[in-house]
Amino acid sequence: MADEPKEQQPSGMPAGDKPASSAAPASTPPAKPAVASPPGAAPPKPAAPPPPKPPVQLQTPLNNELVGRVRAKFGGALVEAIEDRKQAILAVERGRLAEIALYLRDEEKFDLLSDLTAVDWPKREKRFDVVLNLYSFAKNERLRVKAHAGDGEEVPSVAGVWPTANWLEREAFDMFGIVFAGHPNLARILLPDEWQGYPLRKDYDIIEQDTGWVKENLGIESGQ
Amino acid sequence: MQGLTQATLEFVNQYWAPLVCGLAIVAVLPLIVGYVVLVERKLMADMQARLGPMRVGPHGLLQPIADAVKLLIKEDIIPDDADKLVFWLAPVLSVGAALLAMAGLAIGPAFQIAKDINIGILFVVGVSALGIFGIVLGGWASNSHYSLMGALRSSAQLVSYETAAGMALVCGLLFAGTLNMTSIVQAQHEQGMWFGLLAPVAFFVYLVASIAETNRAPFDLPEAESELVAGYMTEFSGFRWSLYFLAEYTNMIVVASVATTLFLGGWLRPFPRTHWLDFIDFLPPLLLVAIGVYCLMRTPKQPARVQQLFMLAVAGLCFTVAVVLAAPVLLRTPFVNPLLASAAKPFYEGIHGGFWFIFKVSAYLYFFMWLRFTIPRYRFDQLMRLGWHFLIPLSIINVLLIGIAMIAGSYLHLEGGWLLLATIPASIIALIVALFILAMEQKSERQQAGGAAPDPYA
Amino acid sequence: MGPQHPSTHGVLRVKLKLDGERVIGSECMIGYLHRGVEKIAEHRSYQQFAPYVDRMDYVAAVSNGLGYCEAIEKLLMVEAPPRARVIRTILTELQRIASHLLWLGTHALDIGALTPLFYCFREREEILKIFEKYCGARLTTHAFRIGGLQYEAYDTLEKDVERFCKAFESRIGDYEELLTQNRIWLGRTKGVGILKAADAIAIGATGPVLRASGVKWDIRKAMPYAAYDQYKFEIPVGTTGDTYDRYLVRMEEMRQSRLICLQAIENIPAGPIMAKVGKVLKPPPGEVYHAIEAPKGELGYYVISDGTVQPYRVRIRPPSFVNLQAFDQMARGHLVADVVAIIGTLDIVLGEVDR
Amino acid sequence: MPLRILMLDQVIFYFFAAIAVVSAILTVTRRNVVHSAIFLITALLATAGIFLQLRAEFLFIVQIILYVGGIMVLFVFVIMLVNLDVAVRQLQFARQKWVAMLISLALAAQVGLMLWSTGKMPGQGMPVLVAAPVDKLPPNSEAVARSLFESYLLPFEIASVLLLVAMIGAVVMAKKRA
Repeated sequence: MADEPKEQQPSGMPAGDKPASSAAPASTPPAKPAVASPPGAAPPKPAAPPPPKPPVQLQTPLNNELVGRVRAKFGGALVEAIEDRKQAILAVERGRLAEIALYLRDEEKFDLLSDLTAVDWPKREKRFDVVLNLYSFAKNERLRVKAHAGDGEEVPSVAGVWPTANWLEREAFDMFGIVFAGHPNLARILLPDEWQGYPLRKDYDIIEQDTGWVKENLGIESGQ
Repeated sequence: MQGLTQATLEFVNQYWAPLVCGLAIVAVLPLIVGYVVLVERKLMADMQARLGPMRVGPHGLLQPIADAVKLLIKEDIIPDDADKLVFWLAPVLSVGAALLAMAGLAIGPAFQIAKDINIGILFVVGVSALGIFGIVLGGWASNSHYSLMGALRSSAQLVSYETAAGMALVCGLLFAGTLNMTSIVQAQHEQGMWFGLLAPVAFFVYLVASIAETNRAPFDLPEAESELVAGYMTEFSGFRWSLYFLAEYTNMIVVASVATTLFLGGWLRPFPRTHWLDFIDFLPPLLLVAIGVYCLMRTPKQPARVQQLFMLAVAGLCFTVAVVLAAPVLLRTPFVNPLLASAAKPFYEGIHGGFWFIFKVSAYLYFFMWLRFTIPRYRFDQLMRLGWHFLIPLSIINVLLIGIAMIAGSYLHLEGGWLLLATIPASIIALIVALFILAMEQKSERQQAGGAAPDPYA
Repeated sequence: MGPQHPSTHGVLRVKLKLDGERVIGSECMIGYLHRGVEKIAEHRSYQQFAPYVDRMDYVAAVSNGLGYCEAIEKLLMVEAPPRARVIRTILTELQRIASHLLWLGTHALDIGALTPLFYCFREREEILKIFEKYCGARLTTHAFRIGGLQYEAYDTLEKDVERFCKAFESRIGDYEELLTQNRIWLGRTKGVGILKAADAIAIGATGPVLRASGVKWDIRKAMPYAAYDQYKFEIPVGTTGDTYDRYLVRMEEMRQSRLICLQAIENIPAGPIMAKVGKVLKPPPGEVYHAIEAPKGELGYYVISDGTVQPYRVRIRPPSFVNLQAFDQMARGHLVADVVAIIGTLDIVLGEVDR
Repeated sequence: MPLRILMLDQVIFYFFAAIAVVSAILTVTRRNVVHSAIFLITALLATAGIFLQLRAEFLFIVQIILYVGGIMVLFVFVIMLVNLDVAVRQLQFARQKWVAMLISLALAAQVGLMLWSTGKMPGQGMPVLVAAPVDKLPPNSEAVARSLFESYLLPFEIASVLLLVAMIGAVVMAKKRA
């Protein structure tokens, strides 16, 4: 690959976290995921050569009956509901994730957890997003549930609700170091158990390696 | 002086002739086995839409020699804390047993090493049972847990299928009345009917049991089991491994020839006594002539010069054998004076008998190979269950039924072909019983379908 | 069973707890083939990352590529032109047949049938020839581009695909003849590795593994992408969810894919093969999750863009990784010989499991 | 019977007898269990050879099938399955040395008596068996069969019933244990 890994801060991303959020639920957590940046604030970057796209409304607040039911049931726990590119996203409070997950599976029939992963936003105070992609066979619908967790904060494990989360959470722990409370055997799944550091974190440089482990196990100076 | 020559003459035919024949067998057999392996690889390739070994010699005809040389040269690794004595002894034991069993076979009326020993078939079966030691000790000597497990499994399989094979043989011997190989074929000649037709169920049971006994086709579990890798043969390499390989194929030939002698009428022509079918005698020479012509046609296509020569040599060989086969038949035709004809009689039987015997054995081996390429492998416990729950009871019941049929036959003094009247109902009853056992097996399988298969060692 | 085991389709180490012959517990040790694809994604531009995607499930590279390109197109709110979508469907279905053929060959080999492997490879060879003529590569094809296709369909594409589909019908007959009614094959696969529907959904199994347990769900029907909504095809469903049902489901799927290809090559619409997408892609900030029906199951791409040239985060949902989780409950109570059959029937590819 | 043929028979007989005796001794003295099993097999094969040499092929093949093919296979199975390292280490024979000495003395005395008494009988001492000519003897499998099923049918049946009972007993015990 010719290009060298560019480390510079992506220009277009609005720096820092914007407190304002369009929908004003009762208790807005101080930080707002930069991803759901308020539509007005950052003018959508028109891709250079294509015809000037109208600043299309990407993140629109979502208010269908599902969101209504969830808000009625959990109130404060539902931090925010937006729709990005016609896909529903619910941001929920970390503490009550397991409870909401159970509710979504039983009442709302989201019986398949397609994917559970994490995203690292070092700039934000609550650094990690734990993202669950759900699918319901009955309604043939997808839903994405997000929970914000700071570094070192525990996220309740949903392995009880969907057994498939067992390995997915282990991988999130392996890559990001997010501890899932209540997970049957939270251990590294892809990397060797004694590996130091969590590779997918933004501050874990692509060149960097756990040189200690490499030296000791593989007996070579360094991976490069 | 006269006493001395007479003594040596007697001494010769009593001890030396078998020794020389024995040596011939031991020398020729690896070559035969080599070419059987080549035929197998070619067949397998042909069935799998590919060509098989083509590189060594025209159409890979020299491949076996190349294999043999490779095996001889290959480094002979002995696992460090293996038991030297037993490690050396095991392959020798299994090859010895297999070759010893070869001695008892009657290839043609004339050619038999151990001149009609009175206990013919029993000798062959008994001696080939010694092969088990080769396997068990081999597994133990290589001192690795996996090969020991493989050895135990394959010997358990051998022991359990031997009983089934034994009972099937008993059923065949009921018709023959004697154990001596040559007289069995004589009996089939007199009755004009192959015993395989008289007792089809016994033939089927023996067929299945013989496949299991030589660890082949659907029963080649020991070396196929993925975690046992090559079963008891894992640690052996180079020449030692080829000894086991030689033993396996010799066993195959032994088993095939026992089956041909007992069930397919040894060296008899398909319809020995019906004279209007005599033109069958011309079949062998014609077949060989056809092969010779085919080789001739192929020679120009061979790329290398030496391959063309080789093909010519093969064609020449086929033609000479064809002439040799045709000679006695021509001599026996009416317009040759009887004196010459009578001289050719034993000569004719020897050659033709030999041809038919080899033809039937190779047909039997072809069936072995054919099975190996098409059907998948049994799991070990299914294999044992098939052996104990299905084959052994079936063969015992079959012996019972054939016995009754024999008595009924002699009571109604049915002879030869007519005996079929008695044996066919017996075989049908046996088949009904077989289906019944299978149904019961299915039922019991369904009951514990939930639970896992029963542990074979339980 | 160590990582170099002959029948674990790549570097998978399974620690089996045995009681005599019976498996009472198992633990899969994976990660031997971990290349950190997701980390690399964050340091490559969108187009540069496309070839990496083929290296994940190297048996079905074309469908990986399709999933990734469509996810980015969704991110860009751009739609590939109809001609590109139809050609993409044809190539993806061919890749599904090729992937199932490889599965059938190795699965039958593990259980002992030697011949099907060579028949399957003969067919697979023809498909790979078509790929080679189209985009120069046989295995890791990188056949698609974000926004459409790089190469115009070569002129004899329709004829080649038609010839293949015509011949393929009798070929599937050959495999069925060899295996479906074969008593030993039944003995080795019936009732082995049973996964009931509820367990399958709970463990997140998707694709043929889920359908064999009786759940009639296929993303091509539920959320049609590329040009699947234009074609009629059935979704085969099993009943008991054992190895034999998975075998039947995959065989039927091969037939359905063949029908799709036949319908597709009848009318490949004319028109451009590339949407209006610039050289430098800077998708507006936001995120998208797009899943397609890969031969192994639901292959999902969760892409977050922060408006720059490089994706902020690309998360790939590998079907084999999730299906492998079901191995432990399927292997329990079976013999060691069945473990080989169960690994085969899950049809896992380690490149995808480890990423 | 010219001397040379007779002499060859003798040579073969002594050859087999020597193997039998040597391997019998080795069976007892070997430290390694499997080695002693192998030597036991060679001893049995040697005796089978002697049967054959006496033109008793049926006994020869029965010896091979029964003893070597059947019983010895079970011996080797047991040796393989049961892990014997523990058994080898314990030395149990220390105490019975004297009892063994006594019994072997009695045995030697008996053999000596037999040898000595033959000296008294007419004919020159050790009765030398003449190798029977090959064709005169009736094929002995018929002879064995006739005697087994005609003159001694009853004991044969009793023996088979006994075997049956033993087999069923073994199966029942195995079933209970599994």
